[in-house]
Amino acid sequence: MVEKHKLKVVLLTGRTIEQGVGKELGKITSEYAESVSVCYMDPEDMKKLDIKDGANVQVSTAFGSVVVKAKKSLRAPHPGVIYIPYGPWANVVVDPETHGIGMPTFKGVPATVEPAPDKPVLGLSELLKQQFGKG
Amino acid sequence: MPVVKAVSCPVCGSLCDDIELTIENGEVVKVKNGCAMCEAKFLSHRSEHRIRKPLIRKDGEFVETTLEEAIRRTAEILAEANYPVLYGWSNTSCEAISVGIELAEEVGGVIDNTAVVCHGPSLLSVQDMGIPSCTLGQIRHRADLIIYWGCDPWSAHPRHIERYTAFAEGRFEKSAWRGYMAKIRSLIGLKKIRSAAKRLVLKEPSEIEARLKPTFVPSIAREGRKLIVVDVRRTKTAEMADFFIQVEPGKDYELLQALRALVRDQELEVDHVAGVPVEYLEEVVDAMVSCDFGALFFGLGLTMGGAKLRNIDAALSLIRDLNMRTKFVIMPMRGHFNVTGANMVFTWQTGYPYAVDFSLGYPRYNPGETSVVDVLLRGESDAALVVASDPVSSFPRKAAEHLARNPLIYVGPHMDVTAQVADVVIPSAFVGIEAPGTAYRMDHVPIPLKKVVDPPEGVLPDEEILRRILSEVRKIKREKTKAEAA
Amino acid sequence: MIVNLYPLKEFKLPVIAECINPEVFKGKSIEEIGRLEVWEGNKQRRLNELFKLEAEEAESSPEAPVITIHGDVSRVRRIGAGMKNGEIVVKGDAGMHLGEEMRDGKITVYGNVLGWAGSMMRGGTIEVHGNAGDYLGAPYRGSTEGMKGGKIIVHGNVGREAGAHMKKGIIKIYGCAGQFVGFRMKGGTIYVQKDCEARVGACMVDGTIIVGGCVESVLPSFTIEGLRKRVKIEEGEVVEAPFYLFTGDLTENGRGRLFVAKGPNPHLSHYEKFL
Amino acid sequence: MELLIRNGFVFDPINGVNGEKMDIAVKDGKIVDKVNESRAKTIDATGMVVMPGGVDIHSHIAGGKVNAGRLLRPEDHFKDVERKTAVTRSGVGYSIPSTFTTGYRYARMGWTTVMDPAMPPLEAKHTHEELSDTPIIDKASYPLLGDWWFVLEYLRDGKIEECARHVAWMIKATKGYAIKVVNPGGLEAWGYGRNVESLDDPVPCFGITPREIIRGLCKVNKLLHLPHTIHLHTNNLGKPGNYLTALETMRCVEDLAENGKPVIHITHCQFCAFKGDDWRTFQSGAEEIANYVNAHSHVTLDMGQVIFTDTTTMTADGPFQYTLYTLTGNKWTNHDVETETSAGIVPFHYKRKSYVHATQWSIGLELALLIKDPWKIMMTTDHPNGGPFTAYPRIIAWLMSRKAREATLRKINPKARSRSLLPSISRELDFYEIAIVTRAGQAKALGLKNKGHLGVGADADIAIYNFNPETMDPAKNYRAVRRAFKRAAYTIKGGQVVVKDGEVLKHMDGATMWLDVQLCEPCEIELNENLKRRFKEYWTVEFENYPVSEDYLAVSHPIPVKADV
Repeated sequence: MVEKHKLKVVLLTGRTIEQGVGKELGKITSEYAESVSVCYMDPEDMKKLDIKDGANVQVSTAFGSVVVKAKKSLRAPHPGVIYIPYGPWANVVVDPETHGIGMPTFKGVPATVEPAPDKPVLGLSELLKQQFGKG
Repeated sequence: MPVVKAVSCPVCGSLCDDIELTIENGEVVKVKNGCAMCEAKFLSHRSEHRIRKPLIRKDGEFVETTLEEAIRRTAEILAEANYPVLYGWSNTSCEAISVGIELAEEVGGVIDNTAVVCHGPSLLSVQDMGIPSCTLGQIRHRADLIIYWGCDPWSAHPRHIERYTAFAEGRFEKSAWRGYMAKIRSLIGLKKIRSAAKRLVLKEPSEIEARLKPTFVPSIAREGRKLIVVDVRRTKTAEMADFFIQVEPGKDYELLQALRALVRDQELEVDHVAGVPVEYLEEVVDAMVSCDFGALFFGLGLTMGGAKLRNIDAALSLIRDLNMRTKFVIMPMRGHFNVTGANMVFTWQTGYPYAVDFSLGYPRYNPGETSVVDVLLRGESDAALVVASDPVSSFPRKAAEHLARNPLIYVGPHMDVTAQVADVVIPSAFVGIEAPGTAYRMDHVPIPLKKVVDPPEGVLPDEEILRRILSEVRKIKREKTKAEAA
Repeated sequence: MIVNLYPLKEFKLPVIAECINPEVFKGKSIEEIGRLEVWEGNKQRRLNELFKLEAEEAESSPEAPVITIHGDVSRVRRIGAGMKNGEIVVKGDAGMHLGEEMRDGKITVYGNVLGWAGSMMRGGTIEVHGNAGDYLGAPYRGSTEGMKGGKIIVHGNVGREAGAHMKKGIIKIYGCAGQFVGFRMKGGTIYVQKDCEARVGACMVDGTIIVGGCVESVLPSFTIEGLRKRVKIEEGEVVEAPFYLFTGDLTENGRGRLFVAKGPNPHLSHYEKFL
Repeated sequence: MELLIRNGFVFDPINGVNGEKMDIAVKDGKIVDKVNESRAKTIDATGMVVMPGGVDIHSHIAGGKVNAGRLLRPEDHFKDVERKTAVTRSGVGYSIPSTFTTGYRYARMGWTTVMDPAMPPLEAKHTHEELSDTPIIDKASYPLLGDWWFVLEYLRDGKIEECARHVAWMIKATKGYAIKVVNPGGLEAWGYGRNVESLDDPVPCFGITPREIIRGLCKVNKLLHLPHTIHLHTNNLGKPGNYLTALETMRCVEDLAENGKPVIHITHCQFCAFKGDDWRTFQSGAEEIANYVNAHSHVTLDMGQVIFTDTTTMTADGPFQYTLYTLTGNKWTNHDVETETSAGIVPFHYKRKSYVHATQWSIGLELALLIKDPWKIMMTTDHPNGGPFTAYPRIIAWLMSRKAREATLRKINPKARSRSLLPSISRELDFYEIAIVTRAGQAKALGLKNKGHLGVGADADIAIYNFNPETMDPAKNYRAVRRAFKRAAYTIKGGQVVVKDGEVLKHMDGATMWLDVQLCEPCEIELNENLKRRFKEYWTVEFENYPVSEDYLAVSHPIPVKADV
């Protein structure tokens, strides 16, 4: 599974209580950005990549690539599964295909994770500028 | 200090209506009975991130403008559009949604609500199967078996368990809270005994385990309400459960169909389904068919991946099957506080719960074709009005891109992500804090929302803003007809 | 008569044009055809505002006109919807609901076609040389009235739920198929020459599904019945290969037949112990 | 605004007017003696039938259950659409039309007052939101009270007056119009997936029987002086042999009648007039029911006529709907409401060739024709249970024309045809009787003083149909009857012309009527304290969030009622 410090995983996105609180406080608060620009990982997977809690990682799928902070999952064990809270960061990498029902594939997207010590986690407005050229 | 009681919380689909707010100088200063999200929401109306003045993008930058100008611009964009999208609606009142539908009809647009990216697939399957369900009080009074599947109420609906299910006090079923506390205590005790045994007796660990086990009967055999959680991760809710089934990501459909076969007393020709041993499943099925009243709640874990809508098809079929044996109900855990209301108003006015296309002058519905994400992905729309929602933070990038590329109007209280890439931004009052209205709880019970404080000066409720846009659109259309006639 | 349609522009908005139907064109002059109503977004237009129309007399004059569309009409929906005779040829991609509720006649697409092609079809033939979208031959939302007859041939891949609720007729897919092929089908035949995503035949009650390639998995609610040396798809088309025969779906007390080629599916060999 | 309708054949049974050629004058939304002929707008109704606007005593048009039905059935809507016009909103049909379309379609047929018969109290706001979005027609709704825990407990304890006070509070809180009882006791039992099977079957956990509930609520109804009787959907509905339950139900309140006035309304009676032990031996029990009703005066009925079509069944009778689902395997929605009631929805196709369905069709018409006094039986389809209300013109034709009945009889299941009583019934209703079964009788049973007639002071709700009874015989020209009732020549609502030649001219709000039940004063506070105490135990919403405020009614029309308690 590990090839040059790159791990093949299944990406899930979803709700966390921190994201829930963050979105109610306001989307331009730092609480919100910090709550959703993260990626929860199984501790064993983090060991495989040799990264620590809070390290920057690059998550890539067939649809895009984004840098977020890796966080040790409290909901482990779930080896091979990573979890990014709903938000603009997750949206870069989810699968837009709706299979004719209107619902994109937000959960269960094949992805890779690799350490990205040199790449920054973009702030919200930088991310919007990068993705949409607006904001 | 005035205290307002019985306030409904405009956050999640549980719509707790027992919140007590303390108001001081026209501001909410204290929130009682609410969860963390509730507190954050009620305190956020004073946030510095509020939008206070309408904004229009000029040469790529926002400039402040008057409400009249912002509404005029909005109306022009919508009246000129050949295929506009009107999206959002789940965080506002039914009264505002009603005006939104009239506006969509007037401009011949596609109107869609956030169900499309949460429980839209559930609605599609309900349209195939129907849904045996009930109000939450029925579960509180009667359910002796509660299943949460692909949802984590502890994080997303924090008071759901205490108000409506396992830890609620009902007429025929009592709260399982005490049993749960006893379990926690015994687990802590068990840990202590274990470490003490290790230190003092120095026996083989397996021997200690063997001695300890018999006193801790598998809790699924225990009397009273039982809680089963099915999820891909061991969530907080899963930790409270009597029985936790960790399903392989994307394999819920197989698990549900296997349960159905077992409920029908059929044998399976496999040992494991979705990573779960079939013997475990048999135990779970026993608990299901032997309960007096079971309730299955499901979340986005079932709708957003894998078999998507057909996960729900299987879940609904499972409940149909179970009703041949006992009483069983099922309910989606609706996210936004009024997404159910949006579905309701859409349905009574147009016949369909979401993804309604008015471009031919009458309601048409076919998610996949008329749903907003697909319309955006195919690049068909030429303008968008977003009300009470934040699609740029919830849609896949490619869909959000098309929104941002075309004229985009945002109506809402906060400088949301969508607002930041919009062309016209109209600030609105917080529904349920600064404006009254009606919202529907996840079980379709309508709950009134209160106005407890005034909105900032000059900021109107969504309903009023939409009315003004609608009348401006009609004015523009009249002007145009006149000009054409002349 | 042959009527040639040339799109006048690259369509950005959805176009609803169920008037593109030999039955409707029949007996009309090219001017009259040009005046037929279509919708582009929320504006009503005439067919000749969107297409250049040309008529040519065919050598042998068939009863109903032949309509040929030259170019990309992937935004144009409901082409040939409800058609009862005649022929439509699309030289390019076609939009959603192609040949919906079609009763007879023929539609050929030399490109891809989007979702709901042949939805609720009763008869006639649709042949697609490229890929087809989701819900091929499937019913409208909430309805259980699937395909009741006719034939659909797709030479490329298809999306999800091909042949859902099918009662009669045949669907042949010479590429790969997405999830839920033959979902809740009650009769008829579906053939997938190549690979199939998971949940083939879910909740099927009757009918036949034949998969020549690899299936991701067979649902636990199917039971193995035996091995077959060959399977007949339709008159004159037989696939020679050992096939596992499963029946299901048990959850619906179904007796649908699911043939899965043995060769490409070694992961199913554990079923052989039940034979 | 003044209006003069000239020279029509007027059928106004409440005032004894039977087809006389006369003028009807309207001023400020009311019928008046005369108007200034030079100022008034004139409608020439020469050669046309003039009747009061239609009244429907039982039609599921709004609320949670109806909307769940709409949501359930996109395939019911997508081929029956209404395009937006300069004056009207768009919408869809067929069996469960969207709200705007519901209002327009009723108005097009000349109906102006419709009662929604099943409102779960907890979800009353929903019903009212939809009613307010149903244009043109006036309407009201009946709260479901037969399985409400308060009612079960008070009646069990013999506290009729306490019960009456709480029912009064509930009617006001829900802005309701009458006491609706559905499968009494059965809905509470359905909470655990069970049912009750006879009038004396005890309700699990409550120690009360259906008989006690029915009698108790009849007494409550009298104590409160409500304008309508209790509105009852019987136990065992939809089961072979249930005509006996229906007869027993009617008998069980015989002694409560006073002065020959009705005390009970048995709704959609067709569904509880089944004879036989099972579906094979199933047959009509209409004759027995009709004989009983002909001999007694304390009962009114409505038909619940079946139409051969694909429709959507929906009732508060959860266990019945479950049975229907197990019979058909169709989609099934169930919605139990805590402390109060339940609901179920199953799509259903009535087929001509089915013995049972064809017999059901026959039963409805047999009831209407065998019951001699038209004031006792009202025309309904229990919309959409027997079929959509848009089928009324066809039912009118069957009632008026033996020829129309025979035309349909020829096409139905032969066994059903041979057993049907219809061939032996020669009765053909005339326009006077049709006016009774479609408006006057319904208004009278509902106690609506200003509806269902054209006397001075009545609401100016008028329907004009293009059929000349002088030159045409409806029994022979039943197709013309159908056409006339399908598209009214004029519908006048509150003095305004809203429909002309079957086209809607105006989108306007209709009123929502509700009973402002006034109790003897001191008990109100006591009542509230009592309710508050039990609220947290029984419901999952707060006491003050429960009642429907008047803001929910687009046009609120309270009707004061003075109670005896």
